[in-house]
Amino acid sequence: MTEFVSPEAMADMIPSGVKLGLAPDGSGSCPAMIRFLIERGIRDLHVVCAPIGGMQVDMLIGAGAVSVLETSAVSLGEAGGAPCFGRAIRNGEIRMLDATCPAVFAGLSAAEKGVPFMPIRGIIGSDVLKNHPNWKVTTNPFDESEKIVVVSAIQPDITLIHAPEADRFGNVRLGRRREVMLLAHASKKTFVTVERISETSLLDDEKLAAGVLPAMYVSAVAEYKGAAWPTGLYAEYEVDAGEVENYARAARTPEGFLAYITGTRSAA
Amino acid sequence: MTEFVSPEAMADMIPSGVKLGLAPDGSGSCPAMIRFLIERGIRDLHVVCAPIGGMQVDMLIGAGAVSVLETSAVSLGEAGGAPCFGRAIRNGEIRMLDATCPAVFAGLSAAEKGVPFMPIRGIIGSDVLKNHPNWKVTTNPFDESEKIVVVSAIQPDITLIHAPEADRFGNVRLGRRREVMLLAHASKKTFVTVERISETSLLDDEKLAAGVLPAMYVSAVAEYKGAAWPTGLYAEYEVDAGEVENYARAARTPEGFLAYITGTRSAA
Amino acid sequence: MTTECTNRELLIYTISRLLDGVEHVAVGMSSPMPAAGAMLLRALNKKQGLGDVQVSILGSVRHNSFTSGSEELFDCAAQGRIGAFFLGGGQIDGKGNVNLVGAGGYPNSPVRWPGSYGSAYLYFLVPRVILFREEHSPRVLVDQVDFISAPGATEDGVYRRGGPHALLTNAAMFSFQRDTGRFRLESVHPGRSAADIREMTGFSFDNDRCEVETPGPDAEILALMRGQIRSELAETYPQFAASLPEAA
Amino acid sequence: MTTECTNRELLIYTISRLLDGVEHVAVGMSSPMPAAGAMLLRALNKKQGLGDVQVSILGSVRHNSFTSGSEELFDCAAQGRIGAFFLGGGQIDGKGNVNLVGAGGYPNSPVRWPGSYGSAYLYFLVPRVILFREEHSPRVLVDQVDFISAPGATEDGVYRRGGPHALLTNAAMFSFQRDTGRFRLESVHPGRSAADIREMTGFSFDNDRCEVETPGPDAEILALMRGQIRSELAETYPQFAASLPEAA
Repeated sequence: MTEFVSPEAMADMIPSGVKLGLAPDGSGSCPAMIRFLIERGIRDLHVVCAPIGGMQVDMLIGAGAVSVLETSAVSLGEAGGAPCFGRAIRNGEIRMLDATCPAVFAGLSAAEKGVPFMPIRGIIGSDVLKNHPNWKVTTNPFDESEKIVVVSAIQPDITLIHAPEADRFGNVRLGRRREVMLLAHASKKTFVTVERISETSLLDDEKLAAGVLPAMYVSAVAEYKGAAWPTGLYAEYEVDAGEVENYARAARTPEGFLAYITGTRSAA
Repeated sequence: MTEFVSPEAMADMIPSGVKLGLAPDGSGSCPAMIRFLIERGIRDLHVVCAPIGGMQVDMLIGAGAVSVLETSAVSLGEAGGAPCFGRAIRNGEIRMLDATCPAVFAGLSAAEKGVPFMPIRGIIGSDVLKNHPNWKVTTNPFDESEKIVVVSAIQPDITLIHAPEADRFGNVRLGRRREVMLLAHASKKTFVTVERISETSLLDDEKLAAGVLPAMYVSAVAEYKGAAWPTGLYAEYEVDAGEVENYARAARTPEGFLAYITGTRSAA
Repeated sequence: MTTECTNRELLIYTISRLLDGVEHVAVGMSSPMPAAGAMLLRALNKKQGLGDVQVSILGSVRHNSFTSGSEELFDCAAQGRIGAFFLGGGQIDGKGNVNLVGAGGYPNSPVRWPGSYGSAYLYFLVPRVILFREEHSPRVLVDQVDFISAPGATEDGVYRRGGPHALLTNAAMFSFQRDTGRFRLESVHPGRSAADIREMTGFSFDNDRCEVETPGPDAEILALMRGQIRSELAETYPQFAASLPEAA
Repeated sequence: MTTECTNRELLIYTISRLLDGVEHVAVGMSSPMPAAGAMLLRALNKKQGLGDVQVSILGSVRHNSFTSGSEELFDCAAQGRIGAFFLGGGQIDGKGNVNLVGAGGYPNSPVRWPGSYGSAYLYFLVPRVILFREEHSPRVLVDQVDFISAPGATEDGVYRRGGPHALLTNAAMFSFQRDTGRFRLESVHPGRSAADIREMTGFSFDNDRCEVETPGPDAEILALMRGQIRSELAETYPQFAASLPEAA
């Protein structure tokens, strides 16, 4: 069921126009694959960040690949604001669906559980609510005096993540990054690049199993060591802060961004 | 924050009248603690099974300790029907809240997420729905033509479970039995008996962490080897099928139940 | 050509036929025959170079890849990742309603069964639900169940993509016709007649003079069942596997 | 007796005072001062034999016991297991509204910040939210935010058990009065006057002639900060810890 492919072949499997789920920088982000998508001229993506975006999202925006962005924040962390994101917002180049982290999770949970919506507390009175087309205020069916927000399900067509390890059967170890598990459960297809491939089943080890995404959710796996560089991979390697700063500096102008994206060494 | 106590002291911390969350037989059940509760004459429990009950629930019912039972099923598995449960139903001795497994999980998820209700597909047209006081049919706020069930939150006062291992800090390893994690997240307090206590933190091992219930949910831990006997403990020891059959036979009559519960060896 | 087989083997083979084309079969706890049927489908598909079949056996560690607790089965079904599931029932009626709760009144049922489990949900969300109950009698196959754990049909305006696909007993096999909400007798097991089935069934059904005999496995398939499937089963259901005929 | 301390130390000490009585403090990513304040509270409680304080630092592996992904913080807050949290803000207004999105229009904000993160939610569910922003200027502390990421007050009929508790800047400390929905100046940091604060603040507030000076730590607490807290911080924020004064 799970295909084993090269990173390049995986990039070819992600067409323009899809709703693309991405993990936060450092918790399953895969900038190396984002480069491949950009090289292939991918366009018109609806990007869903679970629940925030960083360098990989900024790169996609800078390349003009994003038409809709659904996220609770985009930031380069210590390296400051995301330059292509800020520019695209100012110039009205992307349609922004500003969210709040737990509402993104609620929308993904709705897709995970196959229901059309989820209720969530808070949010009422914010401009986030006023501007979000997929959220509504309703009443608690068990207490008509309580107003409560409902968010509609978020189901990415494809989720693209990087993880420490997969096995030959297509099971993928995510560890305690359960938000990535949620994202995969919620998505129609999940593509995973990994640092390494285990020949024995990750499910055979009871200690590991709770952090393993089963193969039935995993459409394809590609071995791609270091593909989370420079954003880092939880419990494997740290962010390369200097490189993210290089990016932040370069991307201040469209020309600088272009030079960075075509010039810098990739993870390969 | 987590207290370390003896099993007997833990039993003393569970008063009559509470809403008590229990795991299924073999996935976190703790019949040895149930014996202590019965010895102490506990009464008037509202038992929530997550999502089904077995021998430990049947024992509580047989002892007259249960006033309300919220579950999707009660069964002794291979050993057949639960005799005290069947008798109590016939005699109208317990108030039964018949549920369906995913609706119990939806109610616990609502408590976990701090919302008053959760929507769930299916169920409409069943007598389970007609007879359940805490479920309602409402409309999908995003599509008024769709009817959908909402279930109200289920928040146990105390959850009592058995697990393979805790550490000195109160973290508890549950492994892939995530329904037990959900139950603990949803409950006000969780009491855990364990096979063994680790002197090093279970959270230090990234491979284990995804299956660990953090100490902040764990009010008390008691070391109690074999406390899941005879129902078994997932990935540790199997059900003692012969003993469950002994129980099933004995519990066919109230007298037999009484003889069993006062006579048989306990796990200790 | 049909070779002689036991009634259990006929049922297992029939289950595999009812699962034809399904990619992921979920099997409940203590359900060795459905598990065997699913394993047979998997083996046959492999032999014929068809797509992989995933079999998830609840309660098994080895044949169960779920890692998110027992709620994952239900989420997975809602996501459309499960093609077929099995339901039994203390009572099953002619409209496809299933009763797993009790007979003779509610809530203080004189006859009480364990409860509805996930039926009220999975019956709506799993495309192909196979009703499997070996006992074929008017006591089980009733005109109207005493309690509806899961309804066979649903009013408009309620999301439903799944439901009853077939009813298999130790005497016959019925299909369920969603348009009319009725069962249709598709075949009668060897040694029974349509008249027997009418007498043994507490509800009326279509094609009640059916003369088709339920086909059994050919020699090659029977050899597969008595060899590979029997060994695979033994891992999860050792007693049941031991009760099946062994390859010569 | 107050000993001489740096402005940062004053802020850290003030944060610890604002957290008094809280059992579980959650601290966002890249928030070394709130983390330091929470660690100080934990150390002081321990010294005084008071209850344990749990400090969860998001983004830290060591000081973060969550095991269910980043949604667990939000669930945990909803369950009432988190007593205090910190919010910054590109703009904060006199009604306690917080803007983390952008200034000068929406959606095409000329000045765009990262986004609302969890603020629109946590502000309702965490009892004590401390607004912490070092810059104290009319640019940040505005009369009316351009975009409400999270509102300071809420209409009836909406569940809310949390909200703004205090606003701390590098010049002053305000409490938030939920009944009137306004800030009240509680103390002015050494070297500033109430008149300064009025001028530096873009919104009107109560007690605007306040003469209380923000108290600093005594010698014992300062020693604790410069020793134990500094080392604890160094694990997660090595650069920040290095910038703090060291024990003599």
